[in-house]
Amino acid sequence: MTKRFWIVFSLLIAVGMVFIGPAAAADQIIKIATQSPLSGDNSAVGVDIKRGAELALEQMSAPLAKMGFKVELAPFDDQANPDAGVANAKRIVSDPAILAVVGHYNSGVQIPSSEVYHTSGLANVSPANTNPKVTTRGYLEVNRIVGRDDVQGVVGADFAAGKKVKSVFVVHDKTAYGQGIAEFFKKRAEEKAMKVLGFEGTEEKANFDSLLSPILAGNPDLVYFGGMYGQAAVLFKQAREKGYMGMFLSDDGFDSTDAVKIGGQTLLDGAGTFYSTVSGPATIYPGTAKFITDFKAKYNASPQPFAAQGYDSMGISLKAIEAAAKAGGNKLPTREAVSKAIRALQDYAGITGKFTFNSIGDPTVAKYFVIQVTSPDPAKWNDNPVVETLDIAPPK
Amino acid sequence: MALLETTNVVKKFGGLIAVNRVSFQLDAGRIISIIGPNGAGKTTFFNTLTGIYHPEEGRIIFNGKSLHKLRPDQIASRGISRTFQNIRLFGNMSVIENILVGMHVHLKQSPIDTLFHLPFFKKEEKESERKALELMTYVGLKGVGNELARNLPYGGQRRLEIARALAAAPLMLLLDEPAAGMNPQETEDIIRLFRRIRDEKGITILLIEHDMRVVMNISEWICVMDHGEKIAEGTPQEIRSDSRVIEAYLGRGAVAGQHEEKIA
Amino acid sequence: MIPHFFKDIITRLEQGIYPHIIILAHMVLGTALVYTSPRSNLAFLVLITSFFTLYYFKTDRRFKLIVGAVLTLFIFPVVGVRNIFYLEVIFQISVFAALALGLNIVVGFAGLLDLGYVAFYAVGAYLWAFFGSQQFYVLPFAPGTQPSNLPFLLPGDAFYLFMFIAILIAAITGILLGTPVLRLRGDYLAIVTLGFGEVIRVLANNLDKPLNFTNGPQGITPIQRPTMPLAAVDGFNALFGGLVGHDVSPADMYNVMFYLLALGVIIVIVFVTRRLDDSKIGRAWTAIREDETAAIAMGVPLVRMKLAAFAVGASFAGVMGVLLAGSRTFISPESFSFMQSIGVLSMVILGGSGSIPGVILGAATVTILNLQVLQGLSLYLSQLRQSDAVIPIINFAWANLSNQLDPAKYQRLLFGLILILMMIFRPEGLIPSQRRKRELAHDEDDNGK
Amino acid sequence: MKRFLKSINIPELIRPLGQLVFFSLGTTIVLSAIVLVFALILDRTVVGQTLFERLNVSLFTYTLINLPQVAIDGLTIGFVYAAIALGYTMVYGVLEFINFAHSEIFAVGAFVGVEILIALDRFGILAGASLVMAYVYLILAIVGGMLAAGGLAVAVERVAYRPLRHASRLVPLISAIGVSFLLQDAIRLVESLTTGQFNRIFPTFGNFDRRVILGKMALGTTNITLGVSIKSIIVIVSAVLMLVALNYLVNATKVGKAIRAVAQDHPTASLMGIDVNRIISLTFLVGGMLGGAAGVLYALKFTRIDAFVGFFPGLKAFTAAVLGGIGNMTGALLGGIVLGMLETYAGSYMGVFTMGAAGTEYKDIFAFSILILVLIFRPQGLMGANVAQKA
Repeated sequence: MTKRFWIVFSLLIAVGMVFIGPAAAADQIIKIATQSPLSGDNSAVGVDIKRGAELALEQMSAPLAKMGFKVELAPFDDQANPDAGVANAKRIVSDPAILAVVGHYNSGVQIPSSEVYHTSGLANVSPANTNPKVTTRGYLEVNRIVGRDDVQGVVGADFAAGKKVKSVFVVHDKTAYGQGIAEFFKKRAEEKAMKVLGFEGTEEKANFDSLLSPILAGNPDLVYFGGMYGQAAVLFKQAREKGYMGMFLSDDGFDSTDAVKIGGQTLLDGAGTFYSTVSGPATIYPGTAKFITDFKAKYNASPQPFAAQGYDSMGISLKAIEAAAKAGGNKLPTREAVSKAIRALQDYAGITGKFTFNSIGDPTVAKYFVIQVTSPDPAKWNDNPVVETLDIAPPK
Repeated sequence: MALLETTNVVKKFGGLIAVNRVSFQLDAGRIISIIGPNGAGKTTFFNTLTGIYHPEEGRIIFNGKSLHKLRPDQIASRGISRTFQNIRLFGNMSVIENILVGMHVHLKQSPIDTLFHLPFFKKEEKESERKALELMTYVGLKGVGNELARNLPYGGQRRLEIARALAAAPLMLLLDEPAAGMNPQETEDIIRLFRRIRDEKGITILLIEHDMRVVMNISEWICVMDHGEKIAEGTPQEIRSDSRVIEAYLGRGAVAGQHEEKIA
Repeated sequence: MIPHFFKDIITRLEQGIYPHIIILAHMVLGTALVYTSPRSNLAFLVLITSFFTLYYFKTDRRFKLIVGAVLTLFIFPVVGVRNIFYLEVIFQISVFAALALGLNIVVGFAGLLDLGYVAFYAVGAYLWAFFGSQQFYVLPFAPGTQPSNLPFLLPGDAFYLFMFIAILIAAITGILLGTPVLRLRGDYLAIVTLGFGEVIRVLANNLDKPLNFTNGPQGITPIQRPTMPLAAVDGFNALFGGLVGHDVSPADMYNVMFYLLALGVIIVIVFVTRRLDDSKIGRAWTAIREDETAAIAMGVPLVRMKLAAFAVGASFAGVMGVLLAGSRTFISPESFSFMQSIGVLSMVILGGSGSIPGVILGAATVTILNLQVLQGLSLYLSQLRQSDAVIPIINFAWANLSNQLDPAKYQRLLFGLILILMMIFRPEGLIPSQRRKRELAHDEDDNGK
Repeated sequence: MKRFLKSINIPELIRPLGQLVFFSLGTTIVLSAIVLVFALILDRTVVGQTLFERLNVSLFTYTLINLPQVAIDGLTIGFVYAAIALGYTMVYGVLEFINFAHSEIFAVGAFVGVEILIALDRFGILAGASLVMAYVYLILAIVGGMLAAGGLAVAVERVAYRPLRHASRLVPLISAIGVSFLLQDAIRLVESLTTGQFNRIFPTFGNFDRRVILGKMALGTTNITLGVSIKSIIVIVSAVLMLVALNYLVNATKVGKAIRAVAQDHPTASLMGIDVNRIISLTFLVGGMLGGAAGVLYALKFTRIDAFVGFFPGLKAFTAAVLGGIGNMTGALLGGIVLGMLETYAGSYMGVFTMGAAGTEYKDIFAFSILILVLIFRPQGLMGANVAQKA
């Protein structure tokens, strides 16, 4: 029975193959891959990174089309999981038509995946990865258009110092991202002579009671959370409910409308809630008015954070491919040429800023923002005011 | 000297006393039966002898050594083998493998021998296979070595269980209702087998049995239990006429003769 | 009658020289298809299913060995370097096959449901991750704050040594974890091992303070690979360069090397498993699985035998952990979640617990489903979403399909379905285990057959 | 009326209440004493000094002043565990089978309850609801969650467990693990297709978030308030009601008698004219309903739920059931309270006592260690299981 099943199965596949025949290899196709979490916890942001890239591809591939190339998007779902990211990466590099990857939301996924891009010489422009290690490995292929955790943590601590914060309790979510940022925050806070009353990591998503008791006992001026909104907002809400009235500060993982859906009014009480981010609301950037209209027209929704960065990352990739193709006499450029072309771009005018990359792929100047939560209405999340904007060069 | 000697063995389950101060002696080379109505504690007593349960009180001395706190496998390696009331073969293993498992305690092959199939391993496997086939012939199972145990007919399974128990080369064999569910012809055969085991291999046999024909036919000594206690002991003739036994076993007003055929 | 007609053909095909021809034809067809359309999942499926024809058709042993060797040692590497993704699929199949074979000893042979098996995989992975990286010098630093340019603790070639050390360490971990819990009843044991698995993962996540052993959630990177002799790359290029079509870089060659290492480990595992199965130890395990009470009454030392199963199973996972750390050069606690354990379990259950070919088939099927079928579907759906296609009749535009409907993300559904359906309809698995038939020569003679 | 009252067995109603008070008090006292002893010992050491430098208060005072709040928090989460644990214990008591999928049944209850409230919220009903109506809606959500979870539990039993009832012990367990995984993704699939979202958030309405202040205490330079939020009170009260009702059902009604009979011995029960399959379905229904209610309460207390929300609480509740003695209802209660308390005490004080080397992140390990220790040293649990292993 089983044996016959296998025979029939194999035969069927073989016959099917003969009918389908080898797929015609279309030359002159250029694909640009995106990798971001399209499903799961972080999918709201991940999907909009893809959408931003998609929109850019539609709007800016005309020059390449003129040269006779068909440009396509190849979206991949890294599931916010390193294993999935690496498996996708191998798939991506195995497709010679793919010349660049826009991608990754989670640094924990980007770092192992980009090892694969690196070994295959495939260019990667990251719209959102803030972990220092993304670029400090010094790979030619890996670039990002946002700031770094080691700066963002510092921005947070400096902001707190400016608010005359004397004592702080630091919590993180035990992920590469959250813990990384929290460590830098803590280091800077200590330098700024703040009293760090505690430094705790937790995977807990619901019951923060036991974490809160030392916080309440220490009654710090500020509670800092390094990690994502899903935990941060629940923690902040529970802290308020238990009578903590100090200030909350978090990072760009907090930047989601769900944060205020969870926290509601409690985020506005007491000394308020702030978060630092490398990606301001789309409205804050000079060139984004058109982007927002186009985005709303196409997807019938407001862009989530990092959508504009997705747009710019794609724009940079397209521009570099175009440059490389021109340099090679309108022929399909090699991956290496594309990687080099990205580094060679000077003052690329994106919607979120002008980008020039330094020798390790960091933008020469990155913007950092501190935003205050001012409305309990999720619909008004993007109207939260920016209370501080900083242009900082990456650390040496 | 007695091969097995228990002194005041007590086994409780919560408030229930399943075996109550049972003292009992068994000389080597005899065939002895334990009888008693359902729930009298016979199987529990067996289980305390084989280490499945540890008695709360009392001593069990086997072959001159205490079995106190020993695990079942340690007791098995001391020379007590058993069969089960409901046949417990390794159903998905072949007949011969069932018997080979019975030899486990006597096999000396080390993992190194096993991994590299060193000469010792090959010799031992060959030897134990030969012994297993001998045992199969001995209990009357021939030519079914590669059958799965669960595919054997009922009688064959009973025989295989006995062969498996014999494979450990025990000093004493505990048989828990070995004739249950057999027809008269099979019962006859199996009684003959027990006698042979005792006579030819010199193995002491202790059995629990409900079938009075078997008990009276084979036993040289009978021990009667009721409500966890030993109420009588003696030769088959003595037991047959013991009034306490008749009362416990057959209930008041019963006439022994009517029930002799099959008492359950 | 048509069925009769088919039956005739099939019987004929199973005899004489036909099996050889079918096997070779399948293999050549698969290779040709993959070669001409190197990006087709289906073509790859044809190639990889040639293993099943190889397994199912009766031919002599030598023929099978040679064809198997040609497939694994020649065709797969060549096809793999032409399309690195295939190599990844084959590598993952090998890794999971090895893990499944290890778990198979515990679940399939000894009948102990271990839901935390991935813990031993983690032990192996972190073992090499610690000694084969800069982590030793990072001990006093909080994660992410260490200075750059730290030296590596051990040279990359210590990797091979650690494959053996991992066997030992993982086995010891297995014994340490097993000793207190193996007395427990089966269902309790399952839950406790689940707990152990989580404990190991949480420890990996938290042992970044007071001393930074694991670098916590950031994971350890870079981890060293053993040095690749240049001769290997040159040799490969000289031999297969023409077939591959382009020169192979050392990076690609690493993939081939890790695949071959995994293959080697699998061969050792199969060898060890089969030898153990046909011995006192294997019989004791099966006896325990069949009936614990009877086994112990027959003198099988229950706890010691269960510990042995645990240790052997664990050691296989340990080796694969080292291999994973070496090939990925990055290790973080996320890779060792409960879901991984269940994934490996579902491979064992699907293939047939206790059956070596079954378990390998299970690993291959689940991995292919995961990596190719589910992801292929996801890609296909996302293409549909980008297109203007509309489902006729109900007039549903694919573009409106929720982004969340992404088959690649529904591995749990897959594992869950496999476990439930197999338990209800075919608990013995696709290829049920079979006890070895002994050649009982003189038994048959006695019987006069 | 009088006859109705007479038919209620008052002692059976009250007995669990007494046990509750006894267990809660006992656990609090024992754990508090242990923590205080630790604090006294460590106060003289570097641990006490470090704390003094940071907060200007001695370790002992710190511990003492935090204690009441910790006890209240521990009790709250303890009752949540107890309510989930009852589902495990009921099924185990009757079938000797660990219903691994109970955690997902709990999650389904939570999702259905929250979806009902979100739907009400979308129509603007919640925002303007009076206090009384807010409670009515909450009860509606709980009932909805109970019905969905109960129905699901029965369906799961029918499809995935009943065909395997006579197989070996591990077979239905593996099937149950499969169901658990399947349901996690099924919830996700349904949620993502219908709402496009992965998290669901319990809408803010009523006065559930308010906190009743019980007292204020000075701790060094700051003031610590002792209080309990209204939703915690709701959780505790509902859990207690569920326990009392279940206890009554099992110990003082005819159906309960049938359940107990089936638990004792299936064949005999069926000989006595009890429809065993129906009783088993009923057991799953009741267990599932309890799980569903616990799910909605969990969402109320902790606001945010996702498809994997059941896993950890489920595992903890199972631990609680084992800790108390699985199969034993009072045991589940005790186990839940003890586990919740232990976990909260450990989480709250371990960080301080170890100077941050091992803080709340080891909370889960703590729970698992308890599970492992109990299973090894006292597999029958604290109260002793009422089911002996069938040899």
